[in-house]
Amino acid sequence: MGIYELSFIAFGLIVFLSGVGVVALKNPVHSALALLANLTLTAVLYLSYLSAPFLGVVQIIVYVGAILVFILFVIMLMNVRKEDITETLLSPRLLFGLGAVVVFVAQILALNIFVSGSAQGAKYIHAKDIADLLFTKYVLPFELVSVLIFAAACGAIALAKKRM
Amino acid sequence: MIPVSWIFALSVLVFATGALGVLIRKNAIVMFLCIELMLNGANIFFVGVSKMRGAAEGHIFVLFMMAIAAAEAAIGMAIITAFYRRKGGVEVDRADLMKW
Amino acid sequence: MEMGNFPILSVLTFFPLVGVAIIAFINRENVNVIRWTAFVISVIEFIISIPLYFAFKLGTPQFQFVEKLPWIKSWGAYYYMGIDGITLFLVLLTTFLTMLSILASWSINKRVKEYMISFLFLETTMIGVFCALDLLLFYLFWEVMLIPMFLLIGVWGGPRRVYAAIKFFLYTMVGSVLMLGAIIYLYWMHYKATGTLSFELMELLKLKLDPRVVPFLFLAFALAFAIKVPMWPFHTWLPDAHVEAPTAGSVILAGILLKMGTYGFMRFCMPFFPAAVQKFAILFLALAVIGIIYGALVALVQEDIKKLVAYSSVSHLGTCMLGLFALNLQSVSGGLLQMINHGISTGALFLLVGMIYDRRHTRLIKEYGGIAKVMPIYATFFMIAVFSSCGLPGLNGFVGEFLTLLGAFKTYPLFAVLGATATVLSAAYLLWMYKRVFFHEITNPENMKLKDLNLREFIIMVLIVIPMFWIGLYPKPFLERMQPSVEAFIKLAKGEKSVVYQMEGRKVNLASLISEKLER
Amino acid sequence: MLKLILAVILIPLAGAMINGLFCWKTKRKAHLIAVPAIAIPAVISLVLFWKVAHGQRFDGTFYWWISVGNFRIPIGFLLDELSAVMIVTVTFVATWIHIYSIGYMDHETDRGYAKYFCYLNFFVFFMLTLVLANNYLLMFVGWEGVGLCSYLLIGYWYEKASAANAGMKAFITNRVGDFGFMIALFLLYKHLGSLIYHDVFASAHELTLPLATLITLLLFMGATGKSAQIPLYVWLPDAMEGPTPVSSLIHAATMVTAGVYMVARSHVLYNLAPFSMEVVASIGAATAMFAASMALVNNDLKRVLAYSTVSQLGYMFVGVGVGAYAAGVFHLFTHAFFKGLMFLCAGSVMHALHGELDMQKMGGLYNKMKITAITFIIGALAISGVPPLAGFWSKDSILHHAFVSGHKIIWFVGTVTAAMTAFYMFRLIFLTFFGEPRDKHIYEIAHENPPVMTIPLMVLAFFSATVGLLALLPGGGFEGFLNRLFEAAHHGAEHAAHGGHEAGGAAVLILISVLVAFMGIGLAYAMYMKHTPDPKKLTERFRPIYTLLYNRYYVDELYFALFINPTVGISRHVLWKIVDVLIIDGIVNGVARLCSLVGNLIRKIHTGFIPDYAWAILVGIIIVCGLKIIF
Amino acid sequence: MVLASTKDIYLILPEIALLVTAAVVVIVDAYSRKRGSFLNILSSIGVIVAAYLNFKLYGDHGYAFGSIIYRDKLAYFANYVFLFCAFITCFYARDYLLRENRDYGEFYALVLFATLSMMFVASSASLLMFFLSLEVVSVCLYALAGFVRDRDLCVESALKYLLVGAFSAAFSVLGMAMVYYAAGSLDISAISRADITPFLAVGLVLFAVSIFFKLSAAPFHFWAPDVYQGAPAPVTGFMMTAAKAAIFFFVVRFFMMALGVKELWLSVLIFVSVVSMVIGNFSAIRQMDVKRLLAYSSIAHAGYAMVAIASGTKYGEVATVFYAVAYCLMNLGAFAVISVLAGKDERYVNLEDLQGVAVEHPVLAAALGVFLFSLAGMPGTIGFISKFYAFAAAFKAGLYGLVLFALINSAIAAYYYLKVVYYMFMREPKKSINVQVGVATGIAVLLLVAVVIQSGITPDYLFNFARMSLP
Repeated sequence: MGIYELSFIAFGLIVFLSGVGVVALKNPVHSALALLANLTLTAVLYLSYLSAPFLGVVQIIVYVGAILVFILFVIMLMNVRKEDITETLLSPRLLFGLGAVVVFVAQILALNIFVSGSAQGAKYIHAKDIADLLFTKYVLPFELVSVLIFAAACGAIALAKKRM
Repeated sequence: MIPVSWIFALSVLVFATGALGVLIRKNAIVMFLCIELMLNGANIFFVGVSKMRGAAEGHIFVLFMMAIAAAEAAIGMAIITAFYRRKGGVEVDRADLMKW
Repeated sequence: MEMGNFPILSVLTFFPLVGVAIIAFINRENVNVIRWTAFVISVIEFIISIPLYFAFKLGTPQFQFVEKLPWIKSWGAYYYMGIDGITLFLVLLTTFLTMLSILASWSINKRVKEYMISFLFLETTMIGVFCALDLLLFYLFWEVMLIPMFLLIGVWGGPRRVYAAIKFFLYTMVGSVLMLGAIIYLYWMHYKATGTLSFELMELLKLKLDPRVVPFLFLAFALAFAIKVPMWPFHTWLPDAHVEAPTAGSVILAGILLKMGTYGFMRFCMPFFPAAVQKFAILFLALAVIGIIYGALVALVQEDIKKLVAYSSVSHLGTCMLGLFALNLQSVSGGLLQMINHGISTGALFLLVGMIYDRRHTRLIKEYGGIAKVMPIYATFFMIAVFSSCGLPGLNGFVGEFLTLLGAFKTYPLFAVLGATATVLSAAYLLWMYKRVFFHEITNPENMKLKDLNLREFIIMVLIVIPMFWIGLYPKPFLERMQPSVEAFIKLAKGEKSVVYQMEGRKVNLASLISEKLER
Repeated sequence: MLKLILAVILIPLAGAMINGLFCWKTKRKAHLIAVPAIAIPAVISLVLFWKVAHGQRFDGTFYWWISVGNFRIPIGFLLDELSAVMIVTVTFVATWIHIYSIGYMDHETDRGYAKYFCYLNFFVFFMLTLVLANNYLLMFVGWEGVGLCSYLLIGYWYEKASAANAGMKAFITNRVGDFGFMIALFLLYKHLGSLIYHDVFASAHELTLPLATLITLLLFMGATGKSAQIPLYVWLPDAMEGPTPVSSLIHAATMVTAGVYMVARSHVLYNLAPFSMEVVASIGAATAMFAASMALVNNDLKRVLAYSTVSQLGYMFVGVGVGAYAAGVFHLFTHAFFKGLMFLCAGSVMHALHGELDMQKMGGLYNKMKITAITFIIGALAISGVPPLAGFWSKDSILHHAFVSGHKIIWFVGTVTAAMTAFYMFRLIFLTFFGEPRDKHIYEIAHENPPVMTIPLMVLAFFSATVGLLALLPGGGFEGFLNRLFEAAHHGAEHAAHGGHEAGGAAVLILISVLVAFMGIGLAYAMYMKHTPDPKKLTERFRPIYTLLYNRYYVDELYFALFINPTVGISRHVLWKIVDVLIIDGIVNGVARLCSLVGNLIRKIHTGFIPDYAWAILVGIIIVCGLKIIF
Repeated sequence: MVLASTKDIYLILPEIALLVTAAVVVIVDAYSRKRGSFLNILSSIGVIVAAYLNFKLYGDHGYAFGSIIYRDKLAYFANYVFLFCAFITCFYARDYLLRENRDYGEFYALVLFATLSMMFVASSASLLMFFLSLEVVSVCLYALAGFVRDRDLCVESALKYLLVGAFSAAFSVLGMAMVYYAAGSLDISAISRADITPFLAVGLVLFAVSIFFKLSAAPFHFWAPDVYQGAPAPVTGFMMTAAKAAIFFFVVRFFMMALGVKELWLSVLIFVSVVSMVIGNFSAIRQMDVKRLLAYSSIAHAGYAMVAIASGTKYGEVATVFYAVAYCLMNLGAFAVISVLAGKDERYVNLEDLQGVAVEHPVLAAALGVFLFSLAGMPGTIGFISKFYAFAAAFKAGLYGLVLFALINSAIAAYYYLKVVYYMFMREPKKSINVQVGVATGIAVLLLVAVVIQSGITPDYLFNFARMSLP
């Protein structure tokens, strides 16, 4: 078990903890920040372990920069108070929820035995490889994303614009 | 070398915490954040597989997932603001008109 | 007179729809115009159906006035219409009773337009059910018929009409849903056996089914038709539906809808599964006899005239079923004739009850007493109907009942004897009701000022009494037209498949004859 | 020949139809149609009787009624000695009763008058079809038709509750009898393949003994229903509610004798089943005794006559039961006359006293209603069996045959009943016509009836006196004529010693029966005229027996308790309320309610709270993945 | 890696036409002050143009855009269905929107975008393509569900739809990742060639979550009643029919043709079908709100369709396709009528308010009656033909128990359809429902009634067209 693997485990633990932070923190702003931490850490994970430099950078720019910031704007817009999470700690809903999730995780991880192989290829995947695949095979989904964004914009205006 | 099963385990764990968040939290925005978290969990595994296979397809899928997440965030926030404007709050248990 | 290829059955089936179209354009207010158009349509319909009687070729079990057009080519379903001895009189009964009941529904004054539309639509579907020889077409008419009847009971009925209408609809629906499963099974067995897709009755009759599945199929069909007949345990919808239906509705319900159950047994249920018929004969005979005695006894103690007549229908149709399952020539033709008699006599009784209901708006026996003094003509017609219903010789009830019991005695003496008690019981409950309603002094002041029948009602009653005497005194034309088809039915129900070829009018091919001999 | 028979049958039908359909037109003149409609067939039937007397027979079909496979029923007619006798009696007595009822029904409403005659004609039509039918089914048609007319006529005054009940009771009791009759017909068809007389009688020998006994017993069950024998006689006393001419025609002369006719007609079958012959004879005797005992104490004029009819029918069945069909029919023939006469006399008494029937109130009417009284006495004498009159010949012949054929007990019962008959007939005579009038008002209003009623009385009185002498005609007299039919059937000779007067044995029997008759009359005279053994004291002493007899052995109440109330009770409380409403409807509604309950339960899952939805989806995923992992 | 050629673009002309129309509608709406009535006409014309192009292109053209979509006859047949639904919705929605004074171009744009992406859903040959176009549809429907934003019900239903939808979508993403791991690529051809390991099976099932979700099949149906009840009637009509039809077409292509149902999906399908039938039918029995009742009935109908899919044979495919078409026609019509009857702000939606409608509006009540009887599966309507053939196909494939269960369920279902008819026809109206029927809605309803009854009595035309377009 090399230093490399150990660091991966530690790193993974941190990512997981930040995920738990998103769920556990009472104040939505804190949750958002926890998510920010999680996303950046995954970006670092991509860069360091999963040899996906381009993706890490895009993750930072798009995910964190655009989506999360936008969500933070919205949170700020609606002065959202702390949610009293305490009452849910021992409530049956938590137990049921936790139980279901644990069973789900157990089920999926049970499939781990079928997972073989290791991420050994040191070859980094750069923007060039992504680009020539993106613009040959997946050009239609690429165009469809534009429709997606256009539709989302139209919908957002229809719903949220003040004076119609 | 990092076996794919570890990456799979990590992604499932992150995914599961996101799912747990949706189950537990009552605040709409936080639920939305948890959904983003679930998507992120899935992306990790995508990248892991693509590294294992050495193909760029995984990355493209992640890119598309990000686009989808962005669109969803846009429309999601619009809906939540409309909801906030109508209901004066973002807690999910305000939406109780329709049951049974 | 040779009919050539004039599609008389299709005309008969779809002519009422022309009436529906005409009425749809009449303004809702002028109620009388709607009533008269509906009546004229039904009279024309009856007149069209008369040539069926005269142009009917005697002596052959073959289907006549056959029409066959491709309907759903991809499924092999044909628009295949035809009648034989069994359905001839049922169709005539339908047109005759619809004409009378439309004439008797002058007292309906709420939403007359929808009433007449659903009535004529009901007539279309009823004739369709009787003439369809293609199982899918039969099922289509069988289910669609429920809608107008549901509306008739539900919208124009009595106080608990909705409960009765929904109960009627769901009861029949559950039964026919199982039948649909059985039809699908036969459809695919035929496809596996011959490679061609077809819903035709003749083709499916020729099928060889493996004996393990036959009882279940038989029970699926039998349940759907037993609910409709209604046989003993499935009869509870009948009193509610009859009591709550408007006069004309209950005439049609009793006169024709109940016959579809027995018709179903004769056309589909028994010919398809002869092996199961032998196996379940005792069970169905016992249910029929229970139905007879149970129906009569419960009718004895009813306070409401319509409920009494409803339970009497359960008893009469028990006799028909007894006749069918005794499976010999006399009992089956007796049963078939009893079906027509029951249609006429119970139809008459319901028309009569409707007439006093229009005057006094109550059906409880204790509300009446001594009406014979105030309404003598009405009393005489009621008496004729009562005696026709309880099987007095010289009227139509006797011929059917006697033949059925006689035939049943030949094969199952015990059941026939139990069934014969119905003669005593029917006399008891009908005469007891007649006495409490018509004799004794007039105690209730309202009964004093009851008017006797007006011209319209008089015509209705005269029209319905004529067939009573006709069948009673000279039943030969009826019996000889039924006989060949009844013989064919009995052969089929006993397992001789070769009869099917005669019914189709083709010469019997030797292959099936030989194979049949081997199989038995 | 066929045309004549058709005429005999169809003319009454035509008369009935005219009166029925145009009753508001014919009003008072209804009898102008009704009476000739019976008179003409009476004449024709006499002609037919004459032809049959000369050996002509007829058995032909008018048209085929029902023909399904080998079950072929013709509308066919059979004219032989038996049916000739019957149509003569029926039409003759009916004519005079029609004439009589012109007077009797004069105070009815116009429409009611026409309706009455229409029903009466219908009755004669059905009776003639019954008698002339050449197959059992057509006889059954007549059989039920006659029951219908008796129902209509008993319930003629339907305002009276008792009349309406009596009518219904009569019809349903008949129907119970007809049930047995029907089963017999089924048996006949099943084993012999046809219901036409000559086919049945020709192939009757093929029947095994138990089968023949069963058929004949069931036929007899039909007869008991129709001719009011022991188990099913209850309807006859109540049938007195109807107008008196009706009682005299239907419940004395014709309809009730249909049972005897049927047994006589199927004598071939009965000869094959000696056991059922015994049953018929013993029931006949028992009924005779039983009915006579009830008549002893009854105070209602018509009820006494009703019981006497039941008793006399018992005699006829005794006659037929012991094999002496001819004697039975002869008694039927004579009984029609004198019982018809007595009912008409009772009717005229009732008519005169404006409906009063209770004998206690009458008394001393002799000098007020001379003709009625005399004819009534002639009738009484005839029925008691006083020698020159009709009753003596036929009853004596029956008793003679009973004794000769070895039925000693039956003979003894018959003789005792003869005594009782004489006693209660003359008790009636003395109470109504002699002694001092007990009710002043009744006595004043009593007056003799107009000729239109008295003439039929006189005619019938004459005939009931003389008709007995027919037995003395050459060739064995009346019975000899009938025996041409019965002897031809079974050439058994053990009844050789019938008819006429053999050596000493027969004379002794005649002497005993005459002696018994006079003894009865004397006793009645002593009790009611001389009051030596004063009836009141007698009733005190035998109080329990008296009440038992007076209340008709509580038979009606017994039937109600045994049959009617339990069936009504069971069917209302058990069958309808519990089985139908609770169990079957319960199940049906229960299933419906269960569905809606389950529905309501499942509906509650959708709480409207988003985390619950998410949770449910997660559970769904777990289940589906579990499915995939396992399979 | 072949670059997209002009032939590929030629193949997706109908979609491009719709895109252009949507863009034009948005632009016109932005600039024209007077909210003219021609926006719905404009979008209808666009749909008709797309339909004409679709008609020209009808035929098997094989893979396009680097085998990411598969344009065969089934795809073009599916396009016809979506275009028809979009046409009807755009055509009659205007009356509804005018009444709610929310007549903005966005509605038509969103509907067109949704239709456009549905076409891609139906013809996608890769899981990614399917998922992406499904998300576009979802986004449009989230917005449409909340379109009348000043009504509480609408906003709530939009939020529910969003959150639960996104939640399920996340699971599909995980499923896709697992499939990508197991099969090496997301193309359906590759997946069908890969050997079935439990990992791939679970991945596919997880992916199928969003399919079952969109079909509102049983364990994943919880959003359906609330969203269909809350959303505006035309939107519910469109959502319930077109979206489901798209999924059906993809299911036919993916489950049946590519993977074969027998060993992989049978147990899942049977479970889902049984549970959705039970939940759909039983919870609708006591339902007093018409829209919610129809929502539960759509869950039940998803169950019936599953029966057809579970048969897995060629007959099953035809049955599923035909069931989708029939299902669209019935529900579009039903919701068109409800959108009128419900009055302003959809007040009269409860059965008590709707009772006695047949007195004033016999034609509308009769039309809704026809649609309800068709949903109940009464013969003489397209409902019966589709249900009959679905059950016949399943029967032939040997699923006797499932078919009997479905038959009994459809008998129970008859009750609540009957209940609505009973409330409309057999009760005296409490208060007079003064509802004016727009011309467009009238035409749409009559057209749908005619099609439902015509293809109920002579189903040959529609049925053969459906059968011909399947390989």
